[in-house]
Amino acid sequence: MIKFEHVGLRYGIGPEVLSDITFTLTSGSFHFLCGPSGAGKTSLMSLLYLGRRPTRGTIQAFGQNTNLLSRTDLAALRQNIGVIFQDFRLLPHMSAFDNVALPLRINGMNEKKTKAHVEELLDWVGLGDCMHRLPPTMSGGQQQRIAVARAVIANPKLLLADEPTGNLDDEIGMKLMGLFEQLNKMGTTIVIATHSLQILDSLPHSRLILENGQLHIFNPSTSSTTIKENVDV
Amino acid sequence: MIKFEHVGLRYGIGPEVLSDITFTLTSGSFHFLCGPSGAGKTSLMSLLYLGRRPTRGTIQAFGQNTNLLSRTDLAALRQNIGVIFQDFRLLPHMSAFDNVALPLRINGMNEKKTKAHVEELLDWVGLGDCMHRLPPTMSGGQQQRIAVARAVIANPKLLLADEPTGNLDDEIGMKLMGLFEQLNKMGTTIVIATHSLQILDSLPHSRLILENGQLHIFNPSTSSTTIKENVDV
Amino acid sequence: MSRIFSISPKRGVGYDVPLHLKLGTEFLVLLISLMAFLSILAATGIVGLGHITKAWTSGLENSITIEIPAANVSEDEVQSLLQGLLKIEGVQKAQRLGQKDMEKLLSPWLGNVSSLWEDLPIPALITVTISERNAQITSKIAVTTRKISPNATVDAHDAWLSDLLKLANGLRLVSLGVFCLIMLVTATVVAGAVRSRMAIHHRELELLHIMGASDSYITNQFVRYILVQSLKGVSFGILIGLATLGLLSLISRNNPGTLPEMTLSGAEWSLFVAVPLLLAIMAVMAARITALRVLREMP
Amino acid sequence: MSRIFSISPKRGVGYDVPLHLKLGTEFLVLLISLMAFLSILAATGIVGLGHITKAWTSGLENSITIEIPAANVSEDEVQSLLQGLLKIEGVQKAQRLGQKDMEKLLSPWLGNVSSLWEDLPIPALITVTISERNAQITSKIAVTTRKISPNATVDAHDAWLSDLLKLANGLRLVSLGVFCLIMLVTATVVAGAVRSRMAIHHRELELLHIMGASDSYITNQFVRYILVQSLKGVSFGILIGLATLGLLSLISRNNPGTLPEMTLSGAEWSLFVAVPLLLAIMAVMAARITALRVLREMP
Ligand SMILES: Nc1ncnc2c1ncn2[C@@H]1O[C@H](COP(=O)(O)OP(=O)(O)OP(=O)(O)O)[C@@H](O)[C@H]1O
Ligand SMILES: Nc1ncnc2c1ncn2[C@@H]1O[C@H](COP(=O)(O)OP(=O)(O)OP(=O)(O)O)[C@@H](O)[C@H]1O
Ligand SMILES: [Mg+2]
Ligand SMILES: [Mg+2]
Repeated sequence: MIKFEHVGLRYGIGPEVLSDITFTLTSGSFHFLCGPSGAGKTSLMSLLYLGRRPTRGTIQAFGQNTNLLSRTDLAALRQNIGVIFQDFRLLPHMSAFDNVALPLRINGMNEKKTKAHVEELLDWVGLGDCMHRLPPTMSGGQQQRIAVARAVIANPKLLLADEPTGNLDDEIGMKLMGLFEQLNKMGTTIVIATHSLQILDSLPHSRLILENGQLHIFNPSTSSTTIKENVDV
Repeated sequence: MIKFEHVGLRYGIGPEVLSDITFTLTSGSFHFLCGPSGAGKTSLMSLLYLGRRPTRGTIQAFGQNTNLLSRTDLAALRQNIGVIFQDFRLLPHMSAFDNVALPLRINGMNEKKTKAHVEELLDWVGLGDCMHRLPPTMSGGQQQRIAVARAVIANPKLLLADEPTGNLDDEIGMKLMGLFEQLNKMGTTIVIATHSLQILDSLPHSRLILENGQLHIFNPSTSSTTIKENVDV
Repeated sequence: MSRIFSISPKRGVGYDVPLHLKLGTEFLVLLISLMAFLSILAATGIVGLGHITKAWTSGLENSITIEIPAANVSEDEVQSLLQGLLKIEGVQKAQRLGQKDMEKLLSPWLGNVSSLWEDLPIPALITVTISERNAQITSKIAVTTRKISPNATVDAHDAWLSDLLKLANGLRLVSLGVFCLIMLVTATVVAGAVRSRMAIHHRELELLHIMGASDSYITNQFVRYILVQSLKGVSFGILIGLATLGLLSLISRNNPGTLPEMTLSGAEWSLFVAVPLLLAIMAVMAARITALRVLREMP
Repeated sequence: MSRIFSISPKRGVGYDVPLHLKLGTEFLVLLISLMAFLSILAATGIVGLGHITKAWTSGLENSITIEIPAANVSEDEVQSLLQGLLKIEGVQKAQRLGQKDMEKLLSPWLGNVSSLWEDLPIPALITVTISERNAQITSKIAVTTRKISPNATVDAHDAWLSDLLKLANGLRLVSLGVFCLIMLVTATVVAGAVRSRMAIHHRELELLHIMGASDSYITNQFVRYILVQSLKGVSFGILIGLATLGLLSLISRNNPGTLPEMTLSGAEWSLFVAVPLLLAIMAVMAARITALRVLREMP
């Protein structure tokens, strides 16, 4: 599904934030992305959602070399990826409804179907009665749930979440993890960046651990010791 | 230090988010503020930092009835309060240094002293070598640390933190809690909104629990059962 | 607090990027209306000037006047000259001006004194109409005239006619230059506006981009915004243009003679719509090209 | 991506609110320079008009001319009239115009033909200089004149002088009105600009407010911004004003007589600085008042 080959990333003339990263995300897999603050989790995410080009190496997405694709093809690929940003990135001048509807509108879905979809999902995340409010008038957790809804509304093949439970209490947090599990069972590939030990410990998915620009993989279901290897998953 | 008397808050014509809240924060105390998403933690915070007027009831701050104070006096009171916002609220067009220096500049401190103070603090939070970068070019955790530095730089008498560790890994998170403890020992009154059970369990401070617009108090050091009372701390 | 600064959440406006909330929109509209007004002025200038020169030169352009001084007029000479002229290829007509014509020509100078007519020494005037003005014909006419009637002078209207046409065409060229300049300035300003709006909203653009919005989806937002503002501006411009024209025609009616009369034909009235529309199209194209160019730099 | 839209982090600019990054700043500067230019025009209009009327009326305002028709001139009569006039309180001088003076007055009409002088029937002209023009003195002069020399006519210059002064003062009043209007428009536009900038940056303002920034701290940011833009605009305005004046004086030097000459004294040149400065002060005051008023609605 996604394949990184000797990928490196630096910002401007700074040092390499990610260096020589090689791994494969198989279709339908579920991964946690961990690492200390500033390790490059968000940066790796931005490479995954094709929001940035690596400074070296190649990224294969959905079977295609992204270095060789046209802009139009890249846009089409991106429509298969849902992203929950660390800082939400809701559009503050648009209601919760319009924020969530955005990916469907970009995909060109008709307005009636869009309305039904969006209302159902907002109900599910518990925001059915404030969907016409603007994000800045809502609580941190409510904003995060809008961000989640926006990421999953278009049924993405790859779902990326950057600290999706940082502002949620445990109950909603676990419910959200349940949603992710469910989406994963239905075939969505999922990568979640988190430092919540509670979440990490409760789910037996493989962990991508970033440290000093290197990616290590730890698979709790096959081995209980923290073996860090620099090989493909 | 801060005294709420029958305080209520509603947004526009909506329902009361906070209703009939009465409590006292004594000088030098340390509190956690908990409650489910959307319970009103951030709203209560905004009353505490005098960023909003309650729709009913009175708030006494630093021994003065805030309803009766002039604008200039209120501004002076606010200079004694440091706030870490849930969404950081860094000024994106200003470097990390300038963001942190802002409270000192508002207080009228001279530029030389400001520089020394700010550099010391940024070093302490581990951002000594990126203080001239703009917030949007920094990682979530780095931004949060800038927000923390900005809140504590002016030695506030009251420090309010809204989910200050949401984007930090455990190590830095615990270091931050250590800073808060230290400031508290030096006399700063502290209120921290959090859902991190790890933090709540590790520190024996009293908890303010918001639920359905009501405030309940739970004091783990005097009682291990979750007795919820609606009385003064 | 938020009440004071409240911004109502309307989907009706329908921009994913909050362009409509920005300052500078009024200025953009103002500028475009000014540009529309000026471009209308320039265009009507070009057309109107054409009319005026045509009125001045009509009948003169393809005619040559030959004058035989009063002292030398002999009826035979005039007749043989007419014969000679008509033989030249390209000459359509050669006619002596009759008494009536002469009276008409001279009356402004001499008053309507036809009684004095017979006492005056009147020169003979011959008007030659040619099919097309070119150096060959005029020189042939001059040669023939000199042969038959050596005292006659040939007035080909060459000098002043060409001067006049040069002036008029110069002015039209200037108008055209101004017109093009207006288009260019408008395009530049619109491009600048789009560029800076894109810089201000780059977070939103980036988001749309990451969500898989194609370049044309994003570009359309800016194109629509510029289109709406342009149409607004252009409408104002047309109104100001019409008002100015009305004022001018009112002045020229009340003070006849002070302003050259300029009447536009039905088709030419469409300039008042076509020119501003062209301007709006220029603006939209500039917006589109700029937006695409900026987007192309995104990964 | 971020490279394209990069905004360099300069503390040098020193606004806590990113005012300097906003669109519309150029437009504000443009508008203020236009306003500065217009206000300079209006102010020099007021002063220059004063000069022109003074030049027209100087020497006439405090003088009255008495004419004894040529047929009736007798030397005795003139002398007794002069005596009578000098007795009137408020009359400073009464003088018969000598031959030289008359020649000077008449030569434009008659040519320099002093040889013909003696043959011409010349009226006697007496110039009376009064200390102050008021109805009492003029009527006393009229009475005295009628008594001594019944055929003489008294020209107090009253009618046309007052008409001229009325016109000039009317024009000056209009200029003053325009001047005030400019100030008002500038203040309104600046207030609007400040208000919308505050709306756009309300998150930042709220933050500063919560940090304990006093109203004057925040207001000063806007005042400084408006001050800088105003000074920029006003400088342009002064330059345009000087260029216009230079052009006008060039034209009037090359075509003497077409434009009324308008020379400004040293002190009046300071208008070119004082008026735009006043404008800038108005702008800053408008910014200050608006900002304070908006801030007052914060909790
Ligand atoms: N500016 C506002 N205008 C209108 N309603 C608001 C505004 N801010 C918050 N609310 C509403 O008030 C309620 C409490 O919000 P608040 O932000 O205080 O919750 P919270 O406890 O901080 O939640 P979280 O843990 O998700 O941050 C929510 O229902 C929210 O929608
Ligand atoms: N736009 C940018 N320009 C320059 N440097 C950047 C930019 N974004 C991130 N960085 C730097 O790259 C490094 C990795 O940042 P990144 O945001 O990927 O970390 P992270 O693992 O997501 O951290 P956190 O857990 O704190 O969110 C940091 O040192 C950060 O300062
Ligand atoms: Mg991150
Ligand atoms: Mg909150």
